[in-house]
Amino acid sequence: MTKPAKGPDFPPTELSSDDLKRHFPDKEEVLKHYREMLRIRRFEETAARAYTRGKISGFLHLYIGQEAIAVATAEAISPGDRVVSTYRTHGMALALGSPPGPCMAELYGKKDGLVGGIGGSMHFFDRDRGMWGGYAIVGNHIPVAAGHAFASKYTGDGKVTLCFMGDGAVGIGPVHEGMTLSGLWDLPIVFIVENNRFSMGTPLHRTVPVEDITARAEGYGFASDRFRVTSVTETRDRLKEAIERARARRQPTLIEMITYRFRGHSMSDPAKYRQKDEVSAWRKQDPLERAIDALQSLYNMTEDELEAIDEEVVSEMDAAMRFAEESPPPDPEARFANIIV
Amino acid sequence: MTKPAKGPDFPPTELSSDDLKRHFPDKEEVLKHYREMLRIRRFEETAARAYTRGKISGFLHLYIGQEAIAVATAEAISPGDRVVSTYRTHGMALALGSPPGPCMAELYGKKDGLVGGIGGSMHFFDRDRGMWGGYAIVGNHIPVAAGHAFASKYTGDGKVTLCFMGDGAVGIGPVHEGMTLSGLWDLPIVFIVENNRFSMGTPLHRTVPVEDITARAEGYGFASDRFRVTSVTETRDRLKEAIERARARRQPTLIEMITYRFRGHSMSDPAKYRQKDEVSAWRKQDPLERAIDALQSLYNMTEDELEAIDEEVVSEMDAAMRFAEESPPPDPEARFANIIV
Amino acid sequence: MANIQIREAIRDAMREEMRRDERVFLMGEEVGHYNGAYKASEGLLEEFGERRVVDTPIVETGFAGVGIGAAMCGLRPIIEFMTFNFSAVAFDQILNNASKIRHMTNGQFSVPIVFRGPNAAAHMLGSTHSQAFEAFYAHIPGLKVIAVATAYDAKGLLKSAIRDDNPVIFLESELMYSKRGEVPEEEYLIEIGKADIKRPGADVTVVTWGQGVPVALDAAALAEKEGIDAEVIDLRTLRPLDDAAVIESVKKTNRCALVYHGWPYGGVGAEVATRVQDLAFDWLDAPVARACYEDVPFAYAENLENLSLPSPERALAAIKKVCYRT
Amino acid sequence: MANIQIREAIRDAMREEMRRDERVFLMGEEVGHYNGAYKASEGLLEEFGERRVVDTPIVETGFAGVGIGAAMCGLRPIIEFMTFNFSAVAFDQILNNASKIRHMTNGQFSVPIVFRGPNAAAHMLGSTHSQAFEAFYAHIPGLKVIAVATAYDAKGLLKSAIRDDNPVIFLESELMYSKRGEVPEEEYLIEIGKADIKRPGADVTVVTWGQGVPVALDAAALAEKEGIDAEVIDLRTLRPLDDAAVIESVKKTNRCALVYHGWPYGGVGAEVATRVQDLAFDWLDAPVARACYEDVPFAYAENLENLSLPSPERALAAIKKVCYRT
Ligand SMILES: Cc1ncc(C[n+]2csc(CCOP(=O)(O)OP(=O)(O)O)c2C)c(N)n1
Ligand SMILES: Cc1ncc(C[n+]2csc(CCOP(=O)(O)OP(=O)(O)O)c2C)c(N)n1
Ligand SMILES: [Mg+2]
Ligand SMILES: [Mg+2]
Repeated sequence: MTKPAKGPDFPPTELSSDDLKRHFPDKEEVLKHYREMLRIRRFEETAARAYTRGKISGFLHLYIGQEAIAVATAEAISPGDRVVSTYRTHGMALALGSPPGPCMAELYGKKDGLVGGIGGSMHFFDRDRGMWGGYAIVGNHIPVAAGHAFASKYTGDGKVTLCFMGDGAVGIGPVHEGMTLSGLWDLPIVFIVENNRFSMGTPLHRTVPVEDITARAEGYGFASDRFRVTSVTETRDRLKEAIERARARRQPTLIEMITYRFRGHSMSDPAKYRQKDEVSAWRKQDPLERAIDALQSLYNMTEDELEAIDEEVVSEMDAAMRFAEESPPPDPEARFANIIV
Repeated sequence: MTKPAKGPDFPPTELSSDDLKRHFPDKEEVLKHYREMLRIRRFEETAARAYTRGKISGFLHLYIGQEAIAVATAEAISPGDRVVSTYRTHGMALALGSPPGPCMAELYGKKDGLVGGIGGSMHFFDRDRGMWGGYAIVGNHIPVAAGHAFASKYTGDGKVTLCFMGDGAVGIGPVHEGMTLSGLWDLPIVFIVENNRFSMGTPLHRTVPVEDITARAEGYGFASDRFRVTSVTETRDRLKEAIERARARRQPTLIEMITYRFRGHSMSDPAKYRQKDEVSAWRKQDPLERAIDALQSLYNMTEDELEAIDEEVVSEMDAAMRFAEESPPPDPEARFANIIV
Repeated sequence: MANIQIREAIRDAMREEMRRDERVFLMGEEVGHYNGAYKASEGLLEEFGERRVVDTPIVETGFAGVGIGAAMCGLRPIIEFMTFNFSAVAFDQILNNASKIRHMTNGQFSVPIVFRGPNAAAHMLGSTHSQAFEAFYAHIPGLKVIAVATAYDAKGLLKSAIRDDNPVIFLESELMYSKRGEVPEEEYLIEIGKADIKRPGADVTVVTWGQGVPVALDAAALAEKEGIDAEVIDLRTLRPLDDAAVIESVKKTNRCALVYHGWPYGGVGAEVATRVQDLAFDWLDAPVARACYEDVPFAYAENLENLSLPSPERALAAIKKVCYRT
Repeated sequence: MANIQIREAIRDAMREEMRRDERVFLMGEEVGHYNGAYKASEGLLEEFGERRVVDTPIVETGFAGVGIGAAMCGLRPIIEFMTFNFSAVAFDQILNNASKIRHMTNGQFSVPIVFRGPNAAAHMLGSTHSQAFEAFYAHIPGLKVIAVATAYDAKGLLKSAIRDDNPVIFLESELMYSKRGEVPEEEYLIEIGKADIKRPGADVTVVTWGQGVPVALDAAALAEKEGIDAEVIDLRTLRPLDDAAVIESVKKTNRCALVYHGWPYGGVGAEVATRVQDLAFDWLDAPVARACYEDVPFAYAENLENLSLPSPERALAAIKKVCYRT
């Protein structure tokens, strides 16, 4: 019933030293990106351990491997811009500045959680920092995001909405409708497909008729862009271009970012559907590891120096976990606080 | 909020005599097509009169102006192929061979109606003649039609499904999902957009971001075709190509047929949103009128000869009306006959 | 007092609120240039322009979602479904976004939005175009659900709905758009959540709403001829349900019949019956009876449609049944 | 007898029917290569291949519609929703196509299809992933709706559902997939539309279904300690509703409590209560009471979720209430 695998259009490749220089042109910047990506990764690993120990329940979808996208987004947007995403959003929240303590406490279902323990992992929201969700029905946030962009056009607030989705979402109807309206009404919005090659256990070639997801941009009157995520710097710059296009000319862009998740779909998925060598090939493409390469080979940083940063980050996440452990459960009345009964 | 009208890509034009020859190359064929188109038109006019006289109720969507498409479809398909369409389907049913009597009786809500008076105008079905609906929720028949094509692939029955929709349907989610699956699974299906430039009172430029609807074919891995409907002959031949592609190679095609409806959206719509000169410009493009031109100018048929055919057709439709008038209402038990209670 | 049609009452409510509050806008199919499929938005495009009266393509999930997203930004959208039948393709937006966002964001966002349009069977529109949606929406916590049957109620409740900070499902009626009624010249609001006694009576409580109201009133008139004095309560708001008003009446009449447009299984009718048997158990002299749709999809044919609809006669039968009169 | 998990019972039912009838196929997200998100289709791809065990992209409207279209051609699709929460995006296909096509085509077509998957709250999945859908589907004429709570019922009813010529909504439970039960080695079918007494008793009738069943049985055990002998009736089929079985029991016990997973307003619970007060009016010694979800969307936090769920303790309270015991 399905087409044979064509194999990825963007196979993971080793970076040449020229590539490395282009992707990591400035030490301070790389260092900052490295640290931010590492914060997300260590947060996720901490959460994974807490999940294994039964401290976190429900679904837990980790962002490990895709961190560069969130970090790039945080740098690319302007204050007041809105980021809307899926259930795989801890990384985005952290990058946008949500403190790890409340993020972890949310996973624990505690009162001091980012959304009071009500939302859980799949529904991170942090309005003031630009984190506008946190949606768990595949694709149903696309019209909502278009609505944010509509509001910007309506009020003239000059803001741009960035709407993220997985490669698995592009076939579903609400995505098509949200994109249709965005194109028709010239909304200030950027759509980003985080193409990590899988939706749960299903590889791309069994979910899309044409592997180039941007092939559909033309039908919506969108600009488009498509690249493999290698560094925060490049990702940010390409995002910025699209954001600028949305802000200045109200032309939406569809960006397909080829990336990879190194863990299973969620904590309950052993990811047996992937070969070890596939995963290790993509590890070579891991933007975090590549940032380390750059810091070592281009900027002569030592293992010890990097280790010191890592320790700082780890202790930040340990503190986040303690914060979560110590936070009380939500008050019983919380279940009626934001709903008419 | 909306884009300025670009105006139709396919403005109605006068046919050159070369065009006329190309479109109407064979007298017998033109005569047959003329008659079939006329049957539909006279049926619709008869129904419109009955509606005005209160004999028909509910919604009544006429096909006047688009008849060539139905007639071409009936000629292009093979026995067992399936035609799935919208609520504007009397024309398709008649072209496929449903007798006018039961069709009219259906509009009257009578027992001898095509679907026993249960379906009404919007839900014509005539399974054995290849008329597989008759759907009135915009776009929700596209996945169903893909399901028919799926069944053909599953059983290897060698049949092709033709799925029609209006220009107003192309933005809705189910269309996208049905097309996605058709492209992904290589289903033997042809999608035809009958682009009559309006969805109810809304012109095309306010419903689609890009006026070329086939621009989206690439994203689904479809072949595509796009043309203004001028004659049954050309329409049939281009349809046949797509049907062949579906049958032999299981590649779906998206065809956009530029056409025009001369009446309002339904009987309750006075169509005030159109200028008289727009309508009269399109009248020049009316395939039925053009067939008359051809019969007269290329094949020297006289007014009287044509008139005689018309009279035959009119009396066929009068008989259909009498059949409908005389048919009894459905038995009261009919409301429980095909439903578990 | 002005004597206006329900469609005018709805139009006036929208117009007044749009004049009053720049954040209010109307969006839907044919609401602008066409002035509404049922002309409920006549003249609004002319007054407010394309920015605030927005014609959409046929993408109910799309524009319902756009409304929700805009509401989260502080706007106050009115989303028109050409009929509620077409809300089925937007069901997930209502169930999983509109109703839940305030709760699941712990109050970071609210969704002040109104979804409105005609509901329930009109005349010979067949099975897919004749459905009553309150059973689906009233089930969902986080929504308010309103159904109106008079110009007065339509205007006062729609204005309240537009000002409400919660998502509101506002059910109108194609069959009743032209019905006229008295409406004050000056501004007024009707509180959401309050039922209204449309006909006082002593012998039996008839609970109804939306398109059921004229049926119930006609049935009450028939009942009167048979010496039964029916009290007709129009719920007006279906969620939250004004059970206090119903119970008070039942405690007086000791009998209750439901008359409404909608399928029998579950829904608002069953909820009212369940609350009545619970909260007025010791007062009830007969089981609560229902007169509603037959448990089938509608057929197109007029005779079949009529048989499946709750007619005044079928409503009268329910009234007589609970009065043990045959 | 074999002692198997509910997920195995479901898998076995599908396997046996697929072996028996070439027209039966399974379609849904992750049903094939992944063996099912909850492993209910383990091994089926291996046995039947990609033609009959079809992995889909995330397009519920698309594949629900494909199933309907294929069923119209004579095939007998089993459509798995990964959970019923995701059926909301396919709602229109179920409401307007699956349930109506046989009726609106005057019987030219039938739609023998099963939509199955887990329903209702599991554990800490938050507001969008914890919903019970029977209130929506049982309202719709043209559908059959089944909810199962044991391996025996799951297998026997799923096989009947697959052979039924009507569209069937088949509700399973993520929380109960691993629950074991005895199942005959030889083939058997269970008739659709028949409730089952899961625990006979004399003092009160407890009506339940799906995930409510273990709650009701636990509550009955608690009630027993307090000297109340509860009869637990598992509806199993929600539409058509076996009200005869319920009424027979209520006429014996004179009391009725409902224990189920689902929001309170309307739905199956209210329908059962309405029929009981109607058909057993003179036998009822107390109003029918409900123990179900609180009328809010679920919060993620464990303590809040527990408070909103129908626990055996809350079910016991409802039982005691109808027994006038406090
Ligand atoms: C409408 C709907 N169907 C199914 C699901 C279950 N589901 C959750 S995530 C997921 C896979 C999504 O894959 P993708 O979009 O590629 O995102 P990724 O997980 O790779 O980030 C599925 C099937 C859902 N949440 N919503
Ligand atoms: C989901 C849905 N929304 C709205 C409608 C109401 N409606 C019926 S036909 C129509 C216009 C369709 O236009 P188009 O697709 O171009 O077909 P045409 O009428 O021109 O043949 C609309 C809005 C509907 N039937 N279904
Ligand atoms: Mg993915
Ligand atoms: Mg059109």
